[in-house]
Amino acid sequence: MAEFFTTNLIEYVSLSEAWATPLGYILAAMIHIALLLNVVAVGALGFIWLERKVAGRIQDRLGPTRVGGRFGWLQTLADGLKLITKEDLMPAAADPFLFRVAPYVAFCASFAAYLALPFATGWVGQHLNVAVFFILAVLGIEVFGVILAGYGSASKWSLFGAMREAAQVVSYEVPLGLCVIVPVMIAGTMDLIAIGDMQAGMVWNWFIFHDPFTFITFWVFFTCATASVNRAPFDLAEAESELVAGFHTEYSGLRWSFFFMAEYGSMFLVSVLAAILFFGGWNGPIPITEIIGLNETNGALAGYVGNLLGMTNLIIKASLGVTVMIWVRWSFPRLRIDQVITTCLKYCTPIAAMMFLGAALWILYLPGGLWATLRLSDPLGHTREAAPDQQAAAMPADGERE
Amino acid sequence: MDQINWHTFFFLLSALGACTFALMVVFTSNIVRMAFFLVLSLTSTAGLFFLAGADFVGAMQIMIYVGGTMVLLVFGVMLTAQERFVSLKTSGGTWSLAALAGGALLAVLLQTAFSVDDWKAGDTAQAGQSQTTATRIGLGLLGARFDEGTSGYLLPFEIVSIHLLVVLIGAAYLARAKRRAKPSADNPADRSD
Amino acid sequence: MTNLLTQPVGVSHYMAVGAVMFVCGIVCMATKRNALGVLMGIELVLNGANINFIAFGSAYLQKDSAMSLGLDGQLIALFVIVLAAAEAAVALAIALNFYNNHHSIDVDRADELKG
Amino acid sequence: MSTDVDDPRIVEFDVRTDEMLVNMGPQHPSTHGVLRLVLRTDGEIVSEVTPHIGYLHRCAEKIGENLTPRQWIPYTDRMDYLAGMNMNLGWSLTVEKLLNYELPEKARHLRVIIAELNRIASHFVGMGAYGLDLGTFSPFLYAFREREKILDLFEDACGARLTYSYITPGGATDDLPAGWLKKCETFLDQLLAVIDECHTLLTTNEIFIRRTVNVGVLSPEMAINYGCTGPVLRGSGVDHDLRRDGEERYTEMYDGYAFEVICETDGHYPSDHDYPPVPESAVLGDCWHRFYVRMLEVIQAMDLIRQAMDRYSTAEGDYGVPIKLFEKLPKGEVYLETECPRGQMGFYLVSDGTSIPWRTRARSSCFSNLSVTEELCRGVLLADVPAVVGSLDIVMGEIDR
Repeated sequence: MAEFFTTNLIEYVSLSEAWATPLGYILAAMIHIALLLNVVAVGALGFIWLERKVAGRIQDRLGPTRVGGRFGWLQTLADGLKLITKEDLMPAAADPFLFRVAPYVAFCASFAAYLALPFATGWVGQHLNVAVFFILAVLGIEVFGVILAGYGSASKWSLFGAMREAAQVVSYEVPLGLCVIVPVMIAGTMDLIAIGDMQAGMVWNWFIFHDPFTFITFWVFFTCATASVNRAPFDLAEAESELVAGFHTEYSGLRWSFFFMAEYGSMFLVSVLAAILFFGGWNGPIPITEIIGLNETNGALAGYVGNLLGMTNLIIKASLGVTVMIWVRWSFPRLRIDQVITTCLKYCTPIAAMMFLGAALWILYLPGGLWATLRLSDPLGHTREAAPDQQAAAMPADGERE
Repeated sequence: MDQINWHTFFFLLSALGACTFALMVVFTSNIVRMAFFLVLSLTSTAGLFFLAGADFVGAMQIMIYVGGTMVLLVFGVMLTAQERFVSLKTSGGTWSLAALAGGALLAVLLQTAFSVDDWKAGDTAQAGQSQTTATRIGLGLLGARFDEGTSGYLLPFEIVSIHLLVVLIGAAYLARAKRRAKPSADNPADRSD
Repeated sequence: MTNLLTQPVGVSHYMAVGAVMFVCGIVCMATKRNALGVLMGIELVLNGANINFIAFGSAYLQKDSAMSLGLDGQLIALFVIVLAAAEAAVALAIALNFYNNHHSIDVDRADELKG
Repeated sequence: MSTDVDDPRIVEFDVRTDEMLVNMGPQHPSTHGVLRLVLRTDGEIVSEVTPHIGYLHRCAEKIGENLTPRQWIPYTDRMDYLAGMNMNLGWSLTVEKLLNYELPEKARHLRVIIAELNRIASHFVGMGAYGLDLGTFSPFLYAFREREKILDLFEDACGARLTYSYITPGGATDDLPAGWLKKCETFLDQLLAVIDECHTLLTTNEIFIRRTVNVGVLSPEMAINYGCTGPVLRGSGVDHDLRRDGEERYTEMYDGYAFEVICETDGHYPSDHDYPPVPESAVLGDCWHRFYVRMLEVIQAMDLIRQAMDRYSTAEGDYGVPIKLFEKLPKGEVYLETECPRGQMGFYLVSDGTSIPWRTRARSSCFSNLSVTEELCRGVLLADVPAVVGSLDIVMGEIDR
């Protein structure tokens, strides 16, 4: 999509005047940004609505029912409008600069990670070779917004929340990174598009079914991802029954809603990441688009439709992940800080390390994955293409000086 | 009018960010704000790395520096805060001396930077194409440099690994839990300054 | 500025940025009395150095790309980042220990070589 | 320049951090009303907790000295507002003791039904709110759904949903309406399934167990020394229940009823029902046991209600006629304690022979229960403070009166 907009738009705008080329670029960039921002903002709106609806059903209630028709579709929007109109309060003792800037830091970090997140083959804000790594890294910055909010608020509860967040997120980055390495290792690349494309074909091509180790890795990944985006039962940073509201105790109105958007943004982000890394990304369980020929080889439009279907597929998978997070949140009590750290250091990290080792050995000795090992042939005769990295590695002699 | 070189444009943006926030680190006395500006400066630097084609190092910079080291630093700031929003004042003499030395150093460095013609402009047209660096770096760290034909960095890599382990133990030892079994009044080490 | 915007950048420009960060770091180290402020200065200095490594390692910042450091630049930058992290951890541990014993993180008070 | 902790040589520390005084409450999500706890914390570790009370003081006792006993009944409702019926009952029995009033048998059983039903409602709130304290929201709404059903029953009986003033000295204000017992039966029939659900969500939930087991352990000695009563006392393994061990005038209400006091004796709880197992890591007197005792008491109360309904429907006499509004009280003083959902609620009455008491006092169970907070919360983590306070299940209305 990136190329589509950039090339067409720039050509169109700069048709007449040379000076208009920058304008074309800026317009194209703006459209990209708007698209991504929509994914984050509309996604957050949708998931907040979903959360309320699911929570309602879990608790024998209906959830929102009035705003925007029968199912309360527009409830979040109405809430957003309400939040905008609210007074923007700041404690007198707060550090004005840090207090004001913190929500934007949190939101920007969550948003920036979407830059490298592909939604279908080629549909990505910025194609990065180290996309997985970049996303994890940028997600780590979100913690900074929380810490600054906690420190800048001049409230003891906020400070508690910030310290908890710092300790928790920094700890959970380790097992999270280890878990991510497992599919990266199987794919041989950190390029998310390549990882997604490698899982094309039938459902057993998904990395989660690659071998027993990846299967376990996924659950560890999901646990750690839940912890690193601060969702219950790991939502210690806000822990409303202990810390009033944790790091955002002193926030109100729009600034508070930025934290909220950041939370839901990163929730969706890690779910998409899980879907791409373990659940085949934009490839369905059965490669229907492939069978009926909706791909680039049959023309741009077919490729476009195929990609659209793939994106829908990915979003459905990711939404399922988010729904599980919501489900967990409304079912379980919250862990204590020592238990959270124990879970990370005593369970998640060793398990992830073992899975990493196991998967590495598996790839070394049984490179075709579980199903190839069990001699289950692929009915579609789909063969995996080696990732660019592997090709590069396989041909050292061709390597050129960069 | 010439075409805007977008690589240059983004370079200037990142460079401006990196330099401005670095200056703000120097001129802020509030330690948490300093940390915040340092984060912005380091993130802009990561942008520069991306622009120079070192995407892996750029991501590494964000992950380790910003996500790890800086969080650690802010942690330290919070643990050692004597009163809220710590600021230790520096005397004017120190400032002027530092400015003098810094200015001189900057002049020398800038003069050096622009002294070689070959360095003044590159061929950034190819910068847009993404290149895979992670594999090469990984293999380089393991001692296989297929693109250079030279040996890699296996020994430094191992040394750094050991070094990190030592640091881990050392840091844990330095900030360890101190258990003192029985009070000994004559132990000067126990006395607080 | 038009000139600057339309020309490709080179190693020199990266070096200039690196120089500014390096000098900022030095000044920071010299003027801050807070131990953690000094630590931040060190981070800036290391980053300034890193920019140079990356710039010289980049394939397209010099006229003759054969002159670039190639991958070595990135590898060394990587080592610098890792060592900076390690250094920060140790320095922080020392600062905390110092704070424990002296109830201050003013480096001017750290004039005795015992805990 | 340096500020020392008391004796740094014997202090164990990672990093000597400054202590922080934190105000938890009076407006805090998990202090159950307007309790204010001043926490002295070192990082996440709480070194000292000082409860401050009195934010809900409404001079109830003093008002009681200006009203006749029947006029004061609505004020007792507002003490433990989650168990208003039990408060009514305690005061009524006290006044009846002074008057030496003989209660008709039917009224006796009616009171058991109502009091135990309110015990269930109160324990459900305690259970739900405890889940809330530990960060899970759903059990709270399940609990309130069931409580609503009980409140519907109460509304049928007396017209009010929170402040009932139903049980009065002399009996009750009215008899149970026709068909009420049937409704109550229906309610009880579906309750067991809900309790099982709550056991799944809380009692046997792994996270819940980890959050509550071995937290805030209250030894039997300490419980007795601090005057703890009710589930808090029984959670520590002290076999004491006023419904069995109380004064004659109170225990005769339960004469002939089959029930076992819910308390761990000889390492196990009564086995009259299929209760979830006690986790091995649980220590007698910890938060988990207090919660468990409450959950078991709900089932016990269900049994009692069933028995009482049988007796009520066959009993002789009427529901008891309330005493006159300005009934002259005989000279003298009485004190009577009853087993309320939260413990022993005692009422004290001194009469100078007029119809208005000369002195009225209430002995609050939550006040004694709350007093152990300081002891239990020493050295726990911050997250354990709500867990401990929640497990004591306090109601500020009763403490501050």
